[in-house]
Parts: sequence; structure tokens; C-alpha cells
Amino acid sequence: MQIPILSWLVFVPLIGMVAVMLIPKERVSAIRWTATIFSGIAMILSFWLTWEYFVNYSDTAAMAFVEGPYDWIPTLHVEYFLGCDGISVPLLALTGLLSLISIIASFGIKERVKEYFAFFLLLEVGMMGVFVALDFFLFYVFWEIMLVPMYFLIGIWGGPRKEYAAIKFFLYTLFGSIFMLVSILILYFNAEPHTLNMMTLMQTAPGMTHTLQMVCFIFFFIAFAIKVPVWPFHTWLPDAHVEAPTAVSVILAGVLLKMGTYGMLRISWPMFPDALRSLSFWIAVLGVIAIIYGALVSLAQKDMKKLVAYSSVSHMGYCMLALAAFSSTQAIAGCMFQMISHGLITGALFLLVGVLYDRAHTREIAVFGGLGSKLPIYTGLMVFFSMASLGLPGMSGFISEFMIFVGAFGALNKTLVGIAILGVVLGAAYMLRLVQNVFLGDFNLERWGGLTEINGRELVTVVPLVILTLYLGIYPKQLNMLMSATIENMINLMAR
Amino acid sequence: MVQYLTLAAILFSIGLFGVITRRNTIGILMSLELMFNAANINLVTFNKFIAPETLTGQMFAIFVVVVAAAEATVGLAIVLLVYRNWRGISTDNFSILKW
Amino acid sequence: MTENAYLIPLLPFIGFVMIVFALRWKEKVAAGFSIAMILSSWVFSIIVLIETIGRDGAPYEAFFYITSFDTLNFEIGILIDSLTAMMLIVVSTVASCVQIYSLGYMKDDPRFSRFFAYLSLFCFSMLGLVIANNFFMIFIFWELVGLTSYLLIGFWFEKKSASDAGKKAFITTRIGDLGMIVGLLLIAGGCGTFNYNEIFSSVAAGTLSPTMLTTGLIFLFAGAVGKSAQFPLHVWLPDAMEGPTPVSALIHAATMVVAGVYLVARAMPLFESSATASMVVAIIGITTSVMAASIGLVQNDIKRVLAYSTVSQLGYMIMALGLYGYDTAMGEHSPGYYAGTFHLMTHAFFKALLFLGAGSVIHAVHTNNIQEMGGLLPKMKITAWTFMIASLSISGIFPFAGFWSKDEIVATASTHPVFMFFTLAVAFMTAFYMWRLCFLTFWGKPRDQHRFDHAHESPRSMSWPLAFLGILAVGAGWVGMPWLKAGFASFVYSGEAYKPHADYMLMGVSTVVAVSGIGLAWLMYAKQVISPDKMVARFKPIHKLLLNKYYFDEIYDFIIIRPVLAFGRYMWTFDARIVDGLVNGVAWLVMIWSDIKMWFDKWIIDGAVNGAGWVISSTSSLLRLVQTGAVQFYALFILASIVILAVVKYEVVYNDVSWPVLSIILLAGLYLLSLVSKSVAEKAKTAAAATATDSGEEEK
Amino acid sequence: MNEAANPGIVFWVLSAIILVTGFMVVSLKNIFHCAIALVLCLSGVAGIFVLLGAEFLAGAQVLIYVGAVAILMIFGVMLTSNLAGKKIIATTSNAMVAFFATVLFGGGTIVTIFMTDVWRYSSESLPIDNVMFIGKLLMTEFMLPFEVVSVLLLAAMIGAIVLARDEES
Repeated sequence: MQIPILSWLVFVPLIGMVAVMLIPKERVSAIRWTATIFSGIAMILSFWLTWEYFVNYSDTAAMAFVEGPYDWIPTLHVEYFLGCDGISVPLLALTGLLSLISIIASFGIKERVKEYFAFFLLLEVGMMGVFVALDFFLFYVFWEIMLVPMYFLIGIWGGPRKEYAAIKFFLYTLFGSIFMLVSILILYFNAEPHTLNMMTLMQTAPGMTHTLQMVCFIFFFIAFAIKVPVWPFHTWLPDAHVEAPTAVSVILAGVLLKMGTYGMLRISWPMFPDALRSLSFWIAVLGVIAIIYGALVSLAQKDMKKLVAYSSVSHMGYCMLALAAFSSTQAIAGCMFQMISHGLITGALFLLVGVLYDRAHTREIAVFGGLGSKLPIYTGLMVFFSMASLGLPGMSGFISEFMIFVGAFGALNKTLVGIAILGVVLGAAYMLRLVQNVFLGDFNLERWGGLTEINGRELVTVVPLVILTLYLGIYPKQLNMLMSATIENMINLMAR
Repeated sequence: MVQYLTLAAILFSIGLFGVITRRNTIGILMSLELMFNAANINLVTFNKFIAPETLTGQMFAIFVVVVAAAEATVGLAIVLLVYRNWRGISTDNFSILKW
Repeated sequence: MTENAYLIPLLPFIGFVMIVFALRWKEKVAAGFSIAMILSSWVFSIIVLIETIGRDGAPYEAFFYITSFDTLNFEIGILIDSLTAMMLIVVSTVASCVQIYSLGYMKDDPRFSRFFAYLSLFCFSMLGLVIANNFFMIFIFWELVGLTSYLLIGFWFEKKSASDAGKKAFITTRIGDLGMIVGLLLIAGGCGTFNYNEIFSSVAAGTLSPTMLTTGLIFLFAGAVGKSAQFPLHVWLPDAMEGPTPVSALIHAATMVVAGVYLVARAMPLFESSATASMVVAIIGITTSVMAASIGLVQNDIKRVLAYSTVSQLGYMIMALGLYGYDTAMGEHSPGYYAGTFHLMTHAFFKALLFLGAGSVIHAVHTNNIQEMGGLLPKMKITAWTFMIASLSISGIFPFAGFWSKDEIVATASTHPVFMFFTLAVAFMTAFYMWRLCFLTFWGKPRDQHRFDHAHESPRSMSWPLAFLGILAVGAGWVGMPWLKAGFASFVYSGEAYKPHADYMLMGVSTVVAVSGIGLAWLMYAKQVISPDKMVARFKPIHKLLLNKYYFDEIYDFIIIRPVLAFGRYMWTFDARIVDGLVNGVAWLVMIWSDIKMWFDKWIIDGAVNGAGWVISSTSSLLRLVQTGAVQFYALFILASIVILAVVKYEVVYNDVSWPVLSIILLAGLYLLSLVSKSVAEKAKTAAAATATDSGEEEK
Repeated sequence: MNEAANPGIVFWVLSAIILVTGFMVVSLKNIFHCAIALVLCLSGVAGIFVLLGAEFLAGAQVLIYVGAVAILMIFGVMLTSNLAGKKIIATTSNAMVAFFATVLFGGGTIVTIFMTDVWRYSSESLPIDNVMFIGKLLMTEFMLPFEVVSVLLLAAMIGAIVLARDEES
């Protein structure tokens, strides 16, 4: 019997949360370090898991590190069933990394520190859980668990319109969740014997009638699309991002958005291949709209965080485009790459915007200018990630975008993909506009003379992301090897 | 045997009546002792007539006696405390269960 | 050495990394290290060239896969053939000269070491671009040179115009790259590989349909259009002159901008299969050439004139390559390929020289405007002479390098009358504007005495590279003399060997054209026999059109940039108003609905509830009497309840009583309860009195 | 069997004493008199125990109840009430209802006793050496309850001391 590493991965943050709650709230630094240590343990576990998976399991498509299924609520056939494969392992590692980084980035939080870190660790539990759950009930529970801390994290520690943003986020996601629940129930009652086991349903669900598949598919799609977010379900995102504290934005962009695409890839795509075939064109259209639309709207933004937020819409549009091209290995692999690299890059961009916001207390693009001469390291990092975001070769964003284009071009309508490629130019336009207006040009010494260079703690949070972005951009082979067997299997499942 | 049981029943009823009606807290305690004794009579009776070989009834009675003693001690201590706080031990004084 | 050719791009990269992480604070060391690295690359390039000549230009290829998806392999590798070897030499030579030159030019710049870091990064990218063995890799470096170009144009980013120009360059070339991606997807995706040779053989085997190939090639060419600043994406290059002059020399004259030409040359086996695509290439080339040359006639900024000249010359090369592709597709022989690549090389040298010379001039007089210069010849001898050598070279005067390469281009165009006409027109215009520049700058009287007094010859770090390039500007063309048995043509030729022959007729024509151009310039600006002002007055509308560069910027601004920005803003409003408004509208509807429900709740449901509540509260105020708070009373109540329940149960179980009897019993129970309540009421009355008396007694 | 049917004259005498004194305990107005009546009543119960062959229990009854508890009560009375000799309303106003209910309860119980006509009498008799047997049982089978009850007593004792202690001292 091996160690139940996935359970540990999920529950270490929970233990951390309990530990944080046991510390008196005055002992702020003890709370911070406890949270850091526990999320650090989770991160190490997730990395170790990735390594183990890479070494031992990456050539098979089967679930690894499986725990269960153990009966949990036998009357409902609910099981405790965890497992991971090539598409969840990288996301687990990403979650572990970004959680730790976010917690370190949250050291600046001054008020209600104890609750903050407790919520954050709970959030990590939910995120980890979603990526390892193989039982629909468990999946749904983890999916909903995340909502609560997220709501409070935005609603308590957020910006001026935090309540609005928090409620909007909450309602939006809950709205989607309801559809998901209905769909899960349809699956449950259509399976004979009734079951909530994803692996079993993966085999039986494609046998459902076309109509039923369509219903389930669309319901799941709404739930996941809100999370991604796919145009036109995206309007919660800018508000939530702008109002949320920096670290929460990082998690939001880095991990939460991925749960939507992960859900599609894990659940709705392989389970309802008939429906997928009927709808793939429209999904691609939505993806292309998101790419262009997000980029155009980014171009008009005055607030840095909002710009990055809308660029997320655009970047996740690439994921949707890739998912629509479900028959192509390159596209699906590109989608995974895009998920990871968007997590890294956008996470870093939010961190960096947060760094500037901490010092200047504004995020308006127009008030800055010429910071390049005053803050060279900060500028270097920002330019680096802007370039990564616009898909410069040598960084992870390029690999993913290129892969997606290659895959989608072969599998989808060429004109559509051609329009999507326009997003590359628009991406360059809005990122360069940001860089130019903030970092280049005249420096307003009077107003910004007091700005200080990025400090050590903030560097610690950003540098790992720099390294990973470069690593994935220059040598994507290992990540690809990690995923390829699973992706092959996925494609076979979707081709049923 | 029914005679013993009847005696116990009557004694118990008397005790019960006392518990309900006595105004004096110590009186209530005394009535409680009556009820305990009624129960003990029952236990010993059953022991003698139904299951003499094990002596379980007597054992129980002994424990009841002990517990009763403990109860009396604590009860009286409480009464003393009440007395000190309320300057009286009439049950009219403390209807604090009603708020 | 060929096996280790990957070192050639890698060395400058090491330079970049070292400067950024280690040598940043020691400016001199940083610059020295960077120069040492590029010089090593230069030496290696020479060795590679020699070895390649030794192999008779046979290609050498080595690569490894970075990853593969499905059957599509992504590889990093090197391909050394004659074209690559030639490009390596060009790039490393110019880069070395420019870096040395920068020592002097950038001496007092606060970001001195950063400049060298960027230059090193550029050299890495550019050398990587030319050494690549597949389209994926070329695209990577293609983007990287774009990045370094962006960084270097905006090097003096405090200037708004500089950062604007950087952005413009990046985005404009990205538009071309977009086409390039599509082209790659069409061609490489269609063939299932990125590797040059595999694609070439695959296309030769007819994997792609002709339409697909043509479309793909035109899209691919869009990348070259962007990078090589061809019409209609040429607008970024003149603006890119905002960058430091060495950058203009290196990136925007000699190397990066010829990447597009290189791409076309590299993909020539494909263009050979598609006459349509080749024709498009040729037409774009000549259009650009004519347009840029005509704009160059009237510009007053020394660097902009050179920039337009660059664009024009690049158009030349592109045209030559396109015509070659067309001719070959038509089954005819053509020197175009040889002409294009040859001109690429010679142009790189003399244009770099021109830019460096211009930089030297600017360094001396601190202005870009040629109208404020004049008479600098005696003050800056080396600069002036090398500049004029380069001008002769670009004008195509025997025996300078430009003569040989331009002659081949003319030879290529000679079979196509229309092209021939425009080619000669461009040659004329080129000679004119170059010598207009020379005469205005170095001849005549100083037009701005203050600046003239200030002028001086540049330091040796700047003049020596000029001299070196001057030699190349003369001699680089000699390798391509038509009389050579194994000259440039046989070296670089990709297909069957082309034997260049000296066509004295064409040589004569082009020389006449060039000389007449120079002569006109001499008459107008040196002798001033013909007044330029009069000419301007006579051709006022045309002059204005040219001065404003055919209003390209304005047109783009009007039909592309503004609409896109406006569209973005509109979309944002749309997003905030409509999409989000929809969401909020739904929320609003829900609110209205809940208002209605609230009204209903308040008056109907709440009414019922309140009614019930009233009943309950009045009942409970009665029942409240029962809650005396006296424990004994509760005990009594429990007792009474036990008794009643026992009786009821007894009756039901043992006597099987009917409901009437039971109700009598219950009535009895109720009577009991009423007694209880009665006693309670009494108690309530007496309680107060009792406490009063108790406390009264206590006091006694 | 015979004994079960007819308990003999001593029983009736003891019963009378118990019931009368018991009723006195709950009804007398003077609480001190009540305490005296309680002593008598408990002594009567001890007698009943002797009749039932529980000599040890009878002894314990006398020692604990009569000796300790009742005296404790008397002390309690004297400590708490300076009205030891006074006459106040002894019963609450619920007396009538309570009487009625108790009579019903007791009557019901007695009726139940008499109606249960199949008592499963045992044919055996009590062990001769009653006390020793109880001692053995206490040390073997009822060891744990015994210990527990000791602890309980100790706790009660300490609790009583803590509760009754004067704050000043």
C-alpha cells in the first residue's frame, strides 16, 4: 500500500488552516509562516508527485496514485475516489506553486490576517481537490468549497467595489454550478447501476441518446464556461480581478480559470463525444470571439489590472479554440500548455501590477510613464512578462499559442483560425501600449520620485515564474512527455 | 411480597408529595431521602423474593445509599450557599428558571 | 568547425547573459566582452565559410528534437549551406564593426552596458535566424530579432517618438508575422514537418495542391514583407531611425531587415514551384523599390533618406528573387537568385557603412537635418570619403561592389520590360538622392556655421570600422565579377549552376543611368545650376506627396489604427453596457421580482403569518402562566402528565376503551390542569406578598 | 413462599411507623420536627431491611442515614434557618393538586402491583453469611462500581466543601 499522497496533498492545506486558526490572531508573523510552511509542504508534495508521475507513469494513460473508490455515502453511491493523470498532474504542480507564491505575496496583508490565511488555505484545499477528484460528488463538493473562501477573500480584503465584485463572482459561479449539478444528476440517474464514479461514467455516458448528451454537454459547458470564462460569460472576471487583492487575483487567474478548461477536458469532452462533434464549430467561434474581443477590450483599458484581466479572457479564448479542435493532439497539448503558461504569465503580471500598486496606490496607466529609468529590475520583469504574454518565442506562451494554431489549423475552419491569429497582433498592441505608457517616455520625478525598486520578497515570488516560463518555452519536451500518453487517450475517448 | 412493595409505593408517593409541596429546601431534601428509601425497599424485596442467590439487589441498594449520601452532602452545601446568597431557603425565593 | 557552428550564435548569447547578470556594472568590461564574443563569432564564420567553399557549398545539417506532438516534430538544428555561410559572414562582419563603432558612439550613454547586452542578444537572434534548419526555429528567431529591434529602437525610451517608433515597428512586423504563421501552418502543416529539406522534397513530390502552395507562399511572404519593410508594411522602418545610429546600421540596414529577403531566398525551392506567388513577390518588390526611392528624393533627414534607400534596395532584392522564381517556374534561366543574394551581401556592407558614416556626421554636428550641414569634407575626411565610396557603390559605379550586384539585378529584369523600366528608374533615383545627400552634407558652404564649427572627426573606434567597411564596399563585389570561373554565382547557386556572363550592353546602360543621376544631383546641389526650389515649385503636388511619404502613415492611422482603437473602446463600452448590462439587467429583473414578492410577502403571506403569530402569541401569553420558573411546579406538572398518560395508556391497552371514554379521561386531565393553572394564579398573587413578608421577617 | 404471602406482625408495625413518620416528614410545619420524624422513619426502614434478610444493609442504613444524613439534615436546618422553632406555611400552594396527583400515582402503582399476579418467586434462599458475601462481591464483581462510587463520594465531599466554604476564609 503506497502513501495516499493525493489525500495528503488535498488535506495538508486543511491541516494548515486548522493550525492557523489555533494561533492567536495577534501573532501575525506566526500565522504567516504557518501558512507558508503548510502551503510549502503542499507544493513540495505536488512537485514530488509530478516527478514521480513523470518517472513512473508518464507513458501510460491510466490514472495514477489512485485512492479508492471507498464508499463514502453508500445510499447515494458516493465514493471517495482520487486519482491523477497527465492533465491533472501539471495543474496540481501549478496550483501548489502559485498557492505558495500567493501566500508569500500576501505578507503585506495587514488586517484580519488570521482569517485571510485560513481562507487562503481552504481555497487551496478546494483547488487541489477539484484536480484530483474522480467522483462527481467529490468534484462538486470541492468545486463549491472554493467559492466560499473566494467570496470572502474578495469581499473582505478587496478594493472599493469589493462587495459588488464578490457577489457577482459568487452568483455567476453558483449559477453555473446549478447547471452542473443538474447535469450530474442526469448522469447519475441514467447510469445503471446508479453511480457517480467518473471513470465508470466515462465508459457509459457516450451511450446516452444524442439529445440527452446535448443537454448534459450544454449544462456542463455553461458551468465550465463561466469559470473559464468564455465570452459572453466573462463579465465577472474584470470586476473580480480588479477588486481582489493581488494574491487572490493571481490564484483567480492562475488556477481558478483553469478549472473550467480542466473540467471540459476531463468531463464534458470525453463523456459526450456526439454532442461535442455537433457543437465544436460553435465552441471554436466562441473561442475566436473571446480572443479578438478580449484583446480589443484590453486595448481600451485604463486600469492595468483590468487590462491584464481582459487579456486573460483573450488567452483563455485560445484554450477554447484548442478544445474545439479536439481531434488534434497538437491542439489539446497546446491547450494544456496554454493553461500552464497562462497561469505562470498572468499570475506574474498580476503580482507585478500588485507590486506597483502597493507603492503607487493607483493602477491607472495614464498617470505613470518612464518608470524604466527609475525601476530597472521591475521594468525588466514587467517587459519580460509582457513579451511572454504576447507570445514571444523562447517563452511558454509562444509554444502554447503556436501549438494551438498548428492543431486548430488542421482541424478547424481555416478562416476562423486565421481570424484568431489576428489576436497575436492585437496582443502585441495592448501589451506594448501598457509597456510604453508605464515604463517608457518621460519620468515624472516629482510624483514618482519616491517609488522604490521591487524588494526581495517580491522577487522571490516572481523569479520562479520567470524560470518556469523560460524553461517551458525553451524545453517543452518534458512537460509534453508528461502529458502525451494521457492526451492520446483523451483524443481516443473524444473520437468515440 | 406485595405488602412490601405496597409499603414502598406509598412511601414513594409520600416522598414525591413532599418534593412537590415542601417550601423549605431542606424539607425537599428529606423528602428525596424518603423516595430513595422506598426504592431501596423495593430493591431488597426483589432481591429476597425473586433472586436471592446473587445479592444484586442488595448491592444496588448499597450503592443507592452511598449515592444518596453524596447527594445529601452536595445538596446541603448548595442549600447553604443559597442561604448565604438569598438570606433564605424558601423555594419561593428562587424562581429564576423563569425569565 | 562546421560541426560546431552552433557556437556562432551561442557566443553572443553568452555575451548577453554575462553582461546582464555579471558585467552590468563594469561598462568597459561589458563592452569588451561583447565585442570579443562577436569577433569570435566572426572568426568562426570565416572558418565555416572556408569549409563550406571547400565542400563546394554542400549543405551540412545537424539537429535534435525539442519535442514532438503527434507526428509533428519541433526541432532545433543548424543547416550550413552556401547561403547560410554567406549570411553568417555578413551578419558577423557588420555586427563586429557596429559594436566597435558603438564604443565611441555610445560613450557617454548612461545605459552603455545595456546597449551592448541588447546588441549581443540581437546578434544571437540574427545568427540563429540564418543558421536555422527549419521554419519553426526561423520563426522563433524571427520574433526574437523583432524583440531586440523593439528594445533597441526604443533604447532612448524617454523620447516619446522613440518608444512610439519601437511599438510601431513591433506591431507592424507582427502583422507580417501573422501572415507568416498562417503560411507556415499551411505549408509546414500541410507537409507535416518544419524542416526545410523535408518540406522542399515534400513539395517537390506534390504533397500540396498548387492553390494551397501559392496561398501559403503568399502568406509566408507576408512575414518577409513585414520584416523587410516592403510595401505596404514599410512604414515602420523610417520611424525606426529614432534608435541609436549603430542600431540603424546593424539592424535596420544590414541584417534584420534582410531577414525577409533571406526568408524568400531560403524558401526559393518553393517559390520555384509557384509562378503566381513569385510574381506577387516581384511586384511587391518593385513597387516598394520605386515608391521608397521616390520618397527618398525629397527627405531632409539624413537617416530617413538612408532608410528609404534601404527599403528601396530591399525591394530590389525581393524583386530579383521573385523574378527568378517566376522565370524558373516558367522554365527559363535567370540570374535573379544570385543577383538577389549577391546584392544582399554588398548592400549590407555599403549600407552599414552609410549609416555609420551618417552616425559619425550626426555625432559631429548633432542634427539629422541635411539642410543644416554642408562643407564637412575638410573637417571629417575619413567619414566623408568612406561615405562617398559607399555612395558610389550604391549608385552602381564601376568597380565598386554595388556595380556588380546591381548589374545582375538589371540583368534579371532585362527580360521583363516593365520591370526593366522601373529598375532603371530606381537606379537613377538612387544615384540622385544619394549624391544629393553627399553634396548637401560634405560639399559647398556650411549652412549652419555654429554646427560646422562644432564638427570634428570621430574617434578612432568609430573611424576604423568605417575604413574597414569602406574596403568591403569596394571589394565585396569583386567575388561576383561575371568573368570569374568560380565566383559568387556558382557558390551560392541553389539549383543547377548558373554561368553569369558579362553583358556589356547592360553594364553600359546602368552605368549611364547612374552617372546621369549623379550628374543631375551635381548640377542641382553642387553647381546649383538648376535651382532645387524651382524644381519644387514646378512639381509642387508631387513634391508634397513625396515629402509626406504618400500619406501612408496618415492613411493607416485613419483606416486601421483609429478604427481599431475606437472599436476597442466601443467593445469595452459594449462589454460594460451590453454584456455586463445584460447580466445586471437580469439581476435587476430579479430584484424587481423580489420586490413584487416582497410586497406579496408583506401583505399576504406575512398577513397570514402575523395572524397565526397573533393567535399563537395570545395563546402563549396564557400558557406563559404555566411557566412559573419554580422547579417544584415543573415537577408537579411532570407528575400530572405521567399520571394522565399512564391512565390513558392503561385504558387503551387493558380495557380497550373507546374514544368517548378516553375523552372523558382527557377531560378529567384537563380539569386537573385547570386546577394547576388556578393554583398557579394564586401563587402568582401570593408570591410577591410572600417574598415581601419573608424579607420583612429577615430584617427583624 | 409463605413468607412472601404473609410478612408477619412485625412488618405491619414497622410499616405503620414508617408511613406515619413519613407523612410527618412531609407535612409538619416545624422543620426540626420533620428531621426527627425522618430519623424515625429511616430507622423503620432499617427494620424492614432486617426483615428482608439484609442485615448489612440495615446496619449501613442506620449508620449512614440515621447517623449521618439525618444529623447532617439537622445541622443544615440549624445552620440555615433561624426559624427552626417558628411556624410558617410549610407547603406550597400546589398542595391540593399535588396531593390529588400523588394519590392517583401511588394508587395506580399499587393497583399495578396487585394486578401483576405472576411474580416469579425464586425457590432459593439468601446466602447464610450475608455480610461476607457482600464483602466478596464488592471486592470482585462490583469492584469497578465500588471504586467509582468512592471517587464520587470524594468528589461530593470536596464539592460540598468548596460550595459551602465562606469566601472570606
